Amino acid sequence: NGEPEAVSDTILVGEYGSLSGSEATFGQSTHDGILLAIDEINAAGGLKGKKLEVKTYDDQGKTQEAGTAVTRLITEDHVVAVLGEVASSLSIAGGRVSQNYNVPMISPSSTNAQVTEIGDMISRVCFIDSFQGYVVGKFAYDHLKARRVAVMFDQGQAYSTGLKDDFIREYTAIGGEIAGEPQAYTAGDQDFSAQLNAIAALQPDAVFLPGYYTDVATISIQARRAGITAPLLGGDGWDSSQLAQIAGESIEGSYYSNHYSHQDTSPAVQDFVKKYQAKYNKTPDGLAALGYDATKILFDAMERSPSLDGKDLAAAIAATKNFQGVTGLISMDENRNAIKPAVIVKMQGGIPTYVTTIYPKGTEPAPTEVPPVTPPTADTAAPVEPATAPH
Amino acid sequence: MALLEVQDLHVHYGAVHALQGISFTVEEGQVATLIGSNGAGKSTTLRTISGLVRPSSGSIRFDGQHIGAMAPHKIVRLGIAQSPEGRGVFANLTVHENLEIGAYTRNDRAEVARDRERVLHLFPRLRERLKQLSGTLSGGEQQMLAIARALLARPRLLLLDEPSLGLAPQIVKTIFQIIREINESGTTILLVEQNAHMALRAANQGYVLEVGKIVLADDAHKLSQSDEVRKAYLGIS
Amino acid sequence: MTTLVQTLIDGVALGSLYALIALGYTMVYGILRFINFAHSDIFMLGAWFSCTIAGLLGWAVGTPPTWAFIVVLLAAMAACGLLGFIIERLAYRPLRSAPRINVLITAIGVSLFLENFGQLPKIFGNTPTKMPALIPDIALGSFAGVRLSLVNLIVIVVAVVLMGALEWLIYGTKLGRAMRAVSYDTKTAALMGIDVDRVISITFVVGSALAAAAGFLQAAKIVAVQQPAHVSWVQLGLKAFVAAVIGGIGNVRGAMIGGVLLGLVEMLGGAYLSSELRVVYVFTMLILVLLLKPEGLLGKTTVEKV
Amino acid sequence: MSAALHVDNVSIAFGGLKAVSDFSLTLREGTLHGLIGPNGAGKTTVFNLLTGVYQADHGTISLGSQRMNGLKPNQIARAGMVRTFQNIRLFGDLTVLDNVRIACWSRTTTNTLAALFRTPAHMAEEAAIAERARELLDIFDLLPREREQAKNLPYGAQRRLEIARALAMDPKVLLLDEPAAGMNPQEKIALRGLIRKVREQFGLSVLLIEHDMGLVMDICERITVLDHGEVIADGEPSAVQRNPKVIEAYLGAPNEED
Amino acid sequence: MATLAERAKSLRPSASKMALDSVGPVVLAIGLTLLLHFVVGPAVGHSGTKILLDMGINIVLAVSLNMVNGFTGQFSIGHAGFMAIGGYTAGIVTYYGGYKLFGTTNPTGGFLGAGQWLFALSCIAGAVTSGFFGYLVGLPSLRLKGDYLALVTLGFGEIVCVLLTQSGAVVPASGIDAVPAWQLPYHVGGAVGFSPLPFYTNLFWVYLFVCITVLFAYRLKESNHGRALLSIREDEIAAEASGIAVTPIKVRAFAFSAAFAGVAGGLYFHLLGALPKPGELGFQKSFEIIIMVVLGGMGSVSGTILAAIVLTILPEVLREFSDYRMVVYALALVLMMLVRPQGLFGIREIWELGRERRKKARGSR
Ligand SMILES: Nc1ncnc2c1ncn2[C@@H]1O[C@H](COP(=O)(O)OP(=O)(O)OP(=O)(O)O)[C@@H](O)[C@H]1O
Ligand SMILES: Nc1ncnc2c1ncn2[C@@H]1O[C@H](COP(=O)(O)OP(=O)(O)OP(=O)(O)O)[C@@H](O)[C@H]1O
Ligand SMILES: [Mg+2]
Ligand SMILES: [Mg+2]
Repeated sequence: NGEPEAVSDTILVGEYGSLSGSEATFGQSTHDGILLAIDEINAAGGLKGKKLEVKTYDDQGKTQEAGTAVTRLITEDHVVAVLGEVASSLSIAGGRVSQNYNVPMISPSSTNAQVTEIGDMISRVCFIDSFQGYVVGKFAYDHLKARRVAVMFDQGQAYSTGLKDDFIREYTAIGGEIAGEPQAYTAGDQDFSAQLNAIAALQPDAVFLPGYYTDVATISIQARRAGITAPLLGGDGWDSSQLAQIAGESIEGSYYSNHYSHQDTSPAVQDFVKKYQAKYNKTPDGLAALGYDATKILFDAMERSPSLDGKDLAAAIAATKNFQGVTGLISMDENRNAIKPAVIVKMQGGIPTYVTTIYPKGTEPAPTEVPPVTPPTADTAAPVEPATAPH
Repeated sequence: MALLEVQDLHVHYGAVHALQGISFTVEEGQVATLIGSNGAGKSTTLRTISGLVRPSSGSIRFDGQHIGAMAPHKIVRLGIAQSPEGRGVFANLTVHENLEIGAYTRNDRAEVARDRERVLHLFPRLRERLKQLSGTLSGGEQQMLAIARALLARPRLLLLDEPSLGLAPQIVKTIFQIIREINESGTTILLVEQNAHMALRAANQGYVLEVGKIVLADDAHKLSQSDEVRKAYLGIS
Repeated sequence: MTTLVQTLIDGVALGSLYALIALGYTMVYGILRFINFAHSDIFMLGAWFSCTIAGLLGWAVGTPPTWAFIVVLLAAMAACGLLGFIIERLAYRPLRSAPRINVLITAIGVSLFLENFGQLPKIFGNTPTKMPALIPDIALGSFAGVRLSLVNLIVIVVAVVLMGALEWLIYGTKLGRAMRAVSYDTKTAALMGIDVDRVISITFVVGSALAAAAGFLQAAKIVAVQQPAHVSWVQLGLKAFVAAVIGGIGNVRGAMIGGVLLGLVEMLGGAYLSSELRVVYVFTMLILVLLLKPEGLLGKTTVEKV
Repeated sequence: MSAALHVDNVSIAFGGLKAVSDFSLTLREGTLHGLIGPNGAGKTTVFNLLTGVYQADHGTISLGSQRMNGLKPNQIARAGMVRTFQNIRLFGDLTVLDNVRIACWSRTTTNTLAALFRTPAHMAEEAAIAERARELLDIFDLLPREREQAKNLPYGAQRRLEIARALAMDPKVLLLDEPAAGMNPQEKIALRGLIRKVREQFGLSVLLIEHDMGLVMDICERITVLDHGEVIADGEPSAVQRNPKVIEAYLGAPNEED
Repeated sequence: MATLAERAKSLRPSASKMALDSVGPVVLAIGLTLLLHFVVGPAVGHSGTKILLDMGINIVLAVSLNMVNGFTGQFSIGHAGFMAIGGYTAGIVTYYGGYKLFGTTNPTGGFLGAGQWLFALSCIAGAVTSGFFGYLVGLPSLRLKGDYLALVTLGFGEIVCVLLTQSGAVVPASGIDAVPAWQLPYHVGGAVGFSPLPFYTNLFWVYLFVCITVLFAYRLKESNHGRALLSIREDEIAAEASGIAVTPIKVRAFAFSAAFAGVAGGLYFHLLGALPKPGELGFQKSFEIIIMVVLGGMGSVSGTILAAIVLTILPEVLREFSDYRMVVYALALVLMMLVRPQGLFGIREIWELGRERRKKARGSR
């Protein structure tokens, strides 16, 4: 079994992600964030004098590969914990392996509910889809006063379909109406006219695009060509400096929810952005920030944990409270999902500009108040099923 | 000097040693024939001359020039055309197009048109079928097409691999007649035949090939009189 | 009604693009009888080369001159043509006498290589890029709400022109006849004085150049050019191949008709039935056409004479 | 004598071309029957019609008392009419032995399940097939090469293998399409003997297409002549040979040397 | 000459030959399976075991595809589609069926316990379902030949993928009772994939099915039924003229091949415990399998096994290369094809090769 060995003077952490294949850009961002955090931790003396080291395997964005990579990390490299993946279906595959071997895994950015349902070894530092769906729905209804929203999602991505479902549920619960049938696309359609023509004909108040920025850039351009002038809405998958760079005018005035805004003036964020830019010479996106936070939370748990044994470490991670990360003040709920607010940003002059912060239901701070300590609460989102993981 | 000079030619197909050092010559303006039983290496010899098969050693000289290592299309341009065994007509092209491909290397359009008339005169059957896809021709018709096509290249040396295969007796006679005519109009011919009888009558020079070696070489008429040949290849005991 | 007309226009534009890509598949298949899987990557590279070349020439910012697009188009075609030549030379030619399935696997290898090599950080990287606006993004008049964008018009026109040129090349020239001869039997073609290797090289160069043209047009149209290893390239290539088969593989006009038909089916189905099943329409149409007319709409039945 | 094969008025056209029109023929039990005619006369097409490769536009084909019209090639082969091909069609990559063993398929009785479990009945049958195939190869002088790939055999041997493969199906009627093409005179003489021998040994009726008149006139008891898809003569070899229509269309003026 | 039936009577094999030929390999196979499970598995550790499992599943996939592509010469690009059908069927049986039987969706029982038998049954159910679809896909071969048939299989595979993405979310254990049983097969996870499936796959079952597949393929090939398939690959017209009912046999080959792909699907999905998103089971996965068949040598069972082994290990060895990994893999693939276009050992079985070489050496002397 993956017992940590105390003989060496480094502590090995595993990472698996898509460094090649269609989704390589996400894997790479996360990887950059993780490395930055590791550097910092080691510069500060590591864990009781021991350096942290990360072992990274590519999974090409494939489920089978993810399973193999995590198995190898745990059983051969004997890592104490695993970081990854971005795509929910891969986090599920890797998570099931981790759970099986009792090695804790933190997913930086998989937002699908099923990920942490796997079992007590699995946690995440991002919010989950149902919350994000709620955030965007509430924002559309309350702030934009949009009453009819059209939806267009990537049917091949668990992230996209999940967020679509959660958005529809939350938005209609508030009283909004979905215009027409949700339109689906697959990665194979670079030409989205069929879907966009249909949406244009509906004349919705806004269009929700729960996809990755890689697709959203071109969808927004084609949407404008198809005569859609309503604002576009999206989730954290939009977060990349490239979105504005490519889509330009077309994306102006659109909104998306995110884990953080790199414009946030808080020291935690500014410090991170500065270091990241120094190291990689580019602006960090949300995935980099989450990779960074996941690593920091793991380290924090290691320091608190009585041992690096899987059970102890997982318990320590689950007990994370009010951890000041780049992506906000993070606490784990009893299902090991991070509870934290989301920000809504607006594309203005090519820059995602902070608009508002939306808190989990029931945790909203008093108006005008800067968020105090966010108390963990059970009432986050959809009822979460008890874990049905094997032992 | 001989138009074609083959010296100590060896050819291998993988482990099969198909030609084991054959030497022969074809004089300009003559008809030479290679006869021999199945698998003796006759077709291999022709394929090697045309450049389709690489010799392992030995030399082939055409008009004094070494062609042993040349690409097939260059050899054709030097003036060697072949009507291959098994015909090799382009099944998805029409008879007409097949003939045009035959004249691929030539740019003298008027002359080509005249030559085409000539071969269609030789093979009236083909004229009836000009528009037909050649893959649907009968076996004999395909054979005619293959010969006609080779003629359109207006070669100096024409290689014929079993031109009488599968032809009706009357056509066989015609074919040999045509071979003589072509030869008289100045084309040198190297003829490979199972029908040794006809071949030796049409040829000036004959070579007998057996399992990769030339075992007899002589004036064609003399060969046809020799006992060995009469027994083995003419079926006369 | 407006939506219908709009969808038809978009369908034809999409279909023209499929047709352009389909031509390369059809040509290679016609001659070497294998599906050149690397073709979709040449298409992808056509798009990336276009972006890169336009960037190098300083047209990524500001308003480039009107003729810029011709320069970039031709440059991308030349670059991809050269690449097609090299690939054929190194990866396919050594397998000339091997069974064609091996060539198919090699093509998959080449395809994987191009994608993953292109994706390396030092090459094109793994994020999308932006195609400089060489063709202004304007709508050519909008009639009763129906728009025909300049890009789409250019796509259609370029496709038709290139197709006509290709048709002439294959059926009207000596080279074309040689191509068809090579497609039937390379050995005998060589005996006719045809330089088989050269003909095959030319086929690849022409096919790749056409794919590059398609890549350029696609980039101009979608602006956001996906990273080299993105699945959408392969998916698009596959659909284009399907178009070639529907029209009758090996047939230039068939590729055009197949492409347009496929574009229309995808767009109409996507707009009116369900957008979730776009791929299903494509392949259902393929299966139906094959079952009803196995050789494709314009394909000729080739009987094998026994 | 009864008829092994009875063909009545069959025709087929390709596009406008009438390849075979109103072709009739009776192949008597146990005879060697020649089918000759100029190139493109429609001889191979007749074989294709008989074996179900093409379906006749009209007319009937009966093997013994059984109607063959509308049957698939494999059903016709099973019914007892088998052929060889003008352009040899062997299973090139397979061994000589396998080529013959495959042809025994239609005569076997054990099913796939038996093959997977290797039941005694199946193994006995396999052994029987192998034994039978080897006997056939022996007759055709191919036994020493049983393990070679068929495509590597010399031409003449390939022709013999095709006949051996056909015989493995226990045919009643054997159709040979130019079996002597590409053979030298010596081999042709051997082939003559071989055809006669298998006819006796297997009780066959043979329909033979061949352009070598020496061979045809020597071994055929009866000859049908085809030209432009139509029968122009039918009868004893000597009569056919003298028939002016046949001479005109096919044989040409008598050969000086013969 | 005596008829076959008459001959067969006198050629009944002896009991010892039967034991050696018919029963022997089966005993050997079970022995090997147990050896792997109890000795080799623990010896190579977890990640070694994972690779052995992947290898076994790839062998089943490649050998089964070989029945269509290699033996019969039909070109199928839809193998992953059959794998998906089999896997989803098996998943439905173990997940929902497991709940109905045992009241839990977790693995039940130990080695050869109740859960494992359910799992074996689920693989067989997967085989039956995908075999049925294989039969359907084989039917167009009535009209289509060669590459056209290949395209139909490709289309089939892609359609399966898209339709599976349309399915509903998996019903968690606590909610299964509330959903009518007939609706459950619809809830297989959509784009997320079918998860969490119980982990049942182990060396014993994988290699048991490997042995079954290999014995099946090899015995088929060595019988008159298999030779009939080979003859279709060589020359359809001649095969038909040799009395072989070409179409039904082709359809049957498709069905067999699909059935084993279905088994592989079941094994594969219960190894991951999560089903890959359907998008991963498209033609690219099919090509991975085709590559194994071609590299192994079309029609060579032993060659295919070897190729499956090589191509499972290769990406594992390359895993360290991170972003250069696929570049190296692609180059390796091209090189392998250039160096060994005829497959690792040509189209014959490996042991036939030595015999041939010996003979050639003798012949050329
Ligand atoms: N491609 C090949 N691979 C392996 N062996 C070959 C190949 N082609 C020919 N051979 C062998 O080479 C030898 C000579 O063959 P070739 O075709 O030259 O004979 P041939 O004299 O033309 O006979 P035929 O009268 O049958 O046409 C034969 O033993 C033949 O089996
Ligand atoms: N499938 C087909 N399509 C079109 N024409 C055909 C087809 N099959 C045969 N033909 C034509 O029918 C005629 C008869 O052909 P067939 O092959 O029967 O001749 P044959 O008597 O066997 O001649 P040969 O002695 O040259 O083999 C030929 O003119 C041929 O072109
Ligand atoms: Mg020869
Ligand atoms: Mg014929």
